[in-house]
Amino acid sequence: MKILESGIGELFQPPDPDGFREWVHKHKNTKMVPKVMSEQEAIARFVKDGDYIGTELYGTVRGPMSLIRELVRQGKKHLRVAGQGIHEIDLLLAADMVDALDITYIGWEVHGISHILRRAVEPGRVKTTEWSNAAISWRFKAAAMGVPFIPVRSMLGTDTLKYSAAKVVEDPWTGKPICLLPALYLDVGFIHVHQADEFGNCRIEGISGFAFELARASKTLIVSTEEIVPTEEIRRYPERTIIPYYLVDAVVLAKYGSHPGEMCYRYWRDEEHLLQFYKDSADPDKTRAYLDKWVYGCKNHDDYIEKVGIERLKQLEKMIGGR
Amino acid sequence: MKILESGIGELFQPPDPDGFREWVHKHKNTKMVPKVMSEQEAIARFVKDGDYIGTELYGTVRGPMSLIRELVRQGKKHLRVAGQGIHEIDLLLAADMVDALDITYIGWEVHGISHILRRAVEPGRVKTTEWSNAAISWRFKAAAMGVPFIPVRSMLGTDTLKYSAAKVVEDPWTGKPICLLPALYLDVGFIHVHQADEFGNCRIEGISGFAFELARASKTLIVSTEEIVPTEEIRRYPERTIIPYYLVDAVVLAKYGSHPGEMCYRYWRDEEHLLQFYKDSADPDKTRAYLDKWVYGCKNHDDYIEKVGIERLKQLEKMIGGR
Amino acid sequence: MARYNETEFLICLAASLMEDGATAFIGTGIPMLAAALAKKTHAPNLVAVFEFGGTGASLERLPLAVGESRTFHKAVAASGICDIMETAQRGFIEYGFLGAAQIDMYGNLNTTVIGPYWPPKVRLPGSGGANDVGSHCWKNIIIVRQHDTRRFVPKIDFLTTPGYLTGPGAREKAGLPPNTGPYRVVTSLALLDFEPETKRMRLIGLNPNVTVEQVKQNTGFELLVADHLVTNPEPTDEQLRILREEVDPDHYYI
Amino acid sequence: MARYNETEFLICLAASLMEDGATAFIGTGIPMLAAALAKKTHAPNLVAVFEFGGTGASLERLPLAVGESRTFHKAVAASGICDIMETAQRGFIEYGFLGAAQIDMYGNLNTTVIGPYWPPKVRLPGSGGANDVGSHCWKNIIIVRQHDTRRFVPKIDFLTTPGYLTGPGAREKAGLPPNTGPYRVVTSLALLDFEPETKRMRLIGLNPNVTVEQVKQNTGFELLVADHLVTNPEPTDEQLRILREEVDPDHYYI
Repeated sequence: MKILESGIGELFQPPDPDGFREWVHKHKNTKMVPKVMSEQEAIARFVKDGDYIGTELYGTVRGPMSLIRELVRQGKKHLRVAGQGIHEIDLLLAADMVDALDITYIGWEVHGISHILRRAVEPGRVKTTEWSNAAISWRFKAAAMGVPFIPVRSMLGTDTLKYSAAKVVEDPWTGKPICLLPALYLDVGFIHVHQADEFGNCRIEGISGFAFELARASKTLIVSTEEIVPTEEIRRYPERTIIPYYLVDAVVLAKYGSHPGEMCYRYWRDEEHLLQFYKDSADPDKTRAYLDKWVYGCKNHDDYIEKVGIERLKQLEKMIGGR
Repeated sequence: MKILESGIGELFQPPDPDGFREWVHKHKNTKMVPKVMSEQEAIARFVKDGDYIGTELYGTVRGPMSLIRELVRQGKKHLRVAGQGIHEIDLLLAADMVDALDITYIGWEVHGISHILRRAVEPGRVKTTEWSNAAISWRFKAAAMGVPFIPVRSMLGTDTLKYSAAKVVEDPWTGKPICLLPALYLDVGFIHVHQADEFGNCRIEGISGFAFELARASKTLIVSTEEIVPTEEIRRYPERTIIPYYLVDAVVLAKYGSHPGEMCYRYWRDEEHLLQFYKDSADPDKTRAYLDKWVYGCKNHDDYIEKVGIERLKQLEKMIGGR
Repeated sequence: MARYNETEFLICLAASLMEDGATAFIGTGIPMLAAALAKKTHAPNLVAVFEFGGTGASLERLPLAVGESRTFHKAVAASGICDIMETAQRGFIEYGFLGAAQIDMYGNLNTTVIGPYWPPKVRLPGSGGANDVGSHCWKNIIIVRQHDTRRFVPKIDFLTTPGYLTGPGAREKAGLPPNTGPYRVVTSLALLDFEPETKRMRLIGLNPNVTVEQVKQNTGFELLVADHLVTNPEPTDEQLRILREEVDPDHYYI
Repeated sequence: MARYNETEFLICLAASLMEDGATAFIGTGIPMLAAALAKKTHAPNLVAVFEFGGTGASLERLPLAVGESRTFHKAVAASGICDIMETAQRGFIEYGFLGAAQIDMYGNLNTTVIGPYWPPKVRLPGSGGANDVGSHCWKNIIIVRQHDTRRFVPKIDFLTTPGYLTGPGAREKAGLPPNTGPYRVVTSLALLDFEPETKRMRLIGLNPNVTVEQVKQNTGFELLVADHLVTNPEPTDEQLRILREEVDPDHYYI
């Protein structure tokens, strides 16, 4: 099984299935114990400087924004980040908390490219390694399976592969070249869900993005939720549990936790807020002012929500599509 | 990436992702067209002698038993089968329709081993290659991903691997041995579901077994369903669709289609019927008599259901657990 | 004043390439508008697939992002990115839609950096799903709004998404699925395809009031020209009405 | 007449090995009864995991099969076999329960064939989930109802499920997860473990009225014997009542 090519990108988080198993055995609690806590406590207890972190889904769609804002407030440093996102990654980069990015896409979709990403990477301040969007999710999937790598047919023949840490090998069955992606295990994962019980059994409505994979790829998993439901409800429809309690270390109640992003069937994206941020983000001082007002200037998520204003949030609820 | 060991088992269905893609492109219809048909039509149109087939879940639990009985009635020959099951595989073996088995488990759980399997394999009539239960599902998962193989940590160090067609290689990242399983693509897959619309969008309640993977690993997929629901209902809760229509070639309405097995939240297993079959299966003549009465002796599934008797089925409905 | 602007023209041209009943991998921007327009006109059964899990959404309302709720509103399925990408990898997605900052004669695309890789002169968003779409979909349609020599270059700074790579057979040699690759390029000036033998970009249609010379002057590499050139159809009043009144009434994009 | 039969004894002994709040991979038969009994007695928070997707079922009613509805009745999650097996592969499942037709001194198990592989003298069901459980769970508990020299053999005909393979370090050398392997063997005669240095099977407890000689005579390989042997506890009246009246009132198994 010949290795035909090896990407020259730096592997920021080498795969270690045995290390993950030992960590799980030592730190994860398989007992159903209540895990509801404040975002302050969750971030303070579970995130360390230098950690490799990942978030799901992305900045304008079911993102764990209240957790990200708290992460910025607590000013964790030298983070390594799975760079798939928009607003959430911009905040971390703007606050100079990131040393390295496994990047697939950081941008504002139709609105344009990320000014903050440019200011972070073009001076050589933040290191990058390239991946496709599927590749990042498949790397989580490999970790979720508990194996060191996963074969895929993306990235072949491109600079995306050359500047990644993937390898191309000859498939022993077909003899054709195939790309192997190293599993991506997170020190801490962050996911915002529609419903969770106090033990961390979670449900997501609509598309699940890569929540299933990221939850299982995380050594520590912090979940924020729109609402906390009784465990009896979870047990009534066990097939709807996408994240079982034993994966979860903290459950943070955060209604409107995805704001300024949307939460399907609950509230629509705050397009005004997002566009204002994107406009301001072109200017370092205005970016700083945004952080001062919306992040550092808020004690916690409740404070942030008060600043956004309940009338505005009620409007956004009216604007979201139903079933 | 050294190959450390290669199983000596025969690979009955070599992986061919490109061949699968070409087949999909040529034969699958991405238009939403009605696919409701009788089990006779579905089996006659889509199953050929020599095909490699697989069924989900297994003989006493949400098995596509009405489709299997029709398959036996039509007497397809020289089948190669993913051998994970009980009653369904016993029927195919008893009717001498199988040449080769990728076997993980064929038996009657607490009741004992399969007499019919013994009569098929011990004289050397049916060839076998060994796999673990996870391995068979992971082989479907690899096919569902569209890749030729998948790395796992099962089967290592055992005769189960030696008599399989798996390979052990050195992981290029950790340097440790890891098992590679060849993807298992089915010519025809059979799944019984709780609800489907006329186009083949399917829902399953409770555990999903390996339905997600098998559906995506099948060149042709025949689905039987307890009930047909309007597409509006499917579109109202799109996250509940486990099998999208484009994977499906035939939708067969088969209420009580899993009998004598159970269908969760619908009806309980017919333990009397199952035990009688298991007892009879020890004797070739009695096995034949069972086939004559319950398979060949029934024109179709409706006829079978009539023979079972609606009173009995209503009892089984009362015996199943609720939510 | 013109009956339509350039964006509207591109949307209508892209929409015309969408086949009724086909599966199409839809990205943000023009592809979304084109898909919504196509569904409301000639292709009501178009199956829009979005990378984060939406399959077969109604597209009654225009999505603003590839993961947002309108990408799976009244969809037949709402799964996740792995399922969608694996569906493409298995060969179920006919059309892909891609954009680019740079494109070469083989339809290779750059959306990663301008200049050296690191540190770059300009850091672009990166591949996102583009590399996956370009690797797995059967026919990829590339939309480049400004057709000029800054975008149509002899050598792209970074090969983010595979076109025909170095030419005939190169995709297969790299391990990419056979018989896939770039299919059309839609630009502000023209419609282009890839000549079957050489896999090189070829001019096949001119937008209204555009000359061959103009296209050549704005293309940084030697462009093949088809024997018979068509003039790309102008949007009909009905297309424009539906686009403006039903697809994007808030003029979010147009 | 005896206060309990052999099956009841084995169920109660196996139940006593189940830890409150731990995850346990449960197979058909005695493990199911033991798990149900443990949940109704000393381990109400035992998390029963079943291979086809059930996690944390109430086990109010005894499952008859590893995939049937009672394995996920009032469960916290009902997923599929890949998710469960990958959860074990990631190291989340503490205990596994296994049976065997043959077992050797290193706890390697055979459930595939008696005689040569093909054609075999006796074709057994095959691995099923056993190989996976034996590969991935941290501590595996093996239940062998009849303790005799036909089952406890020097060399098993087929190594279906890994014990300690050829001895210390062999699992790791084969690529299996470190610090996993057989933990206890529960039989009609005794309770056994595996001596830490040599990984060889060792007698640590005798069932009531059983002698060391009896166990040795019924074991086809040289058996280590712990310095201090305990006598395995008899089922209490309360255990037997719950087992007979609540766990298996229909006497399906007992």
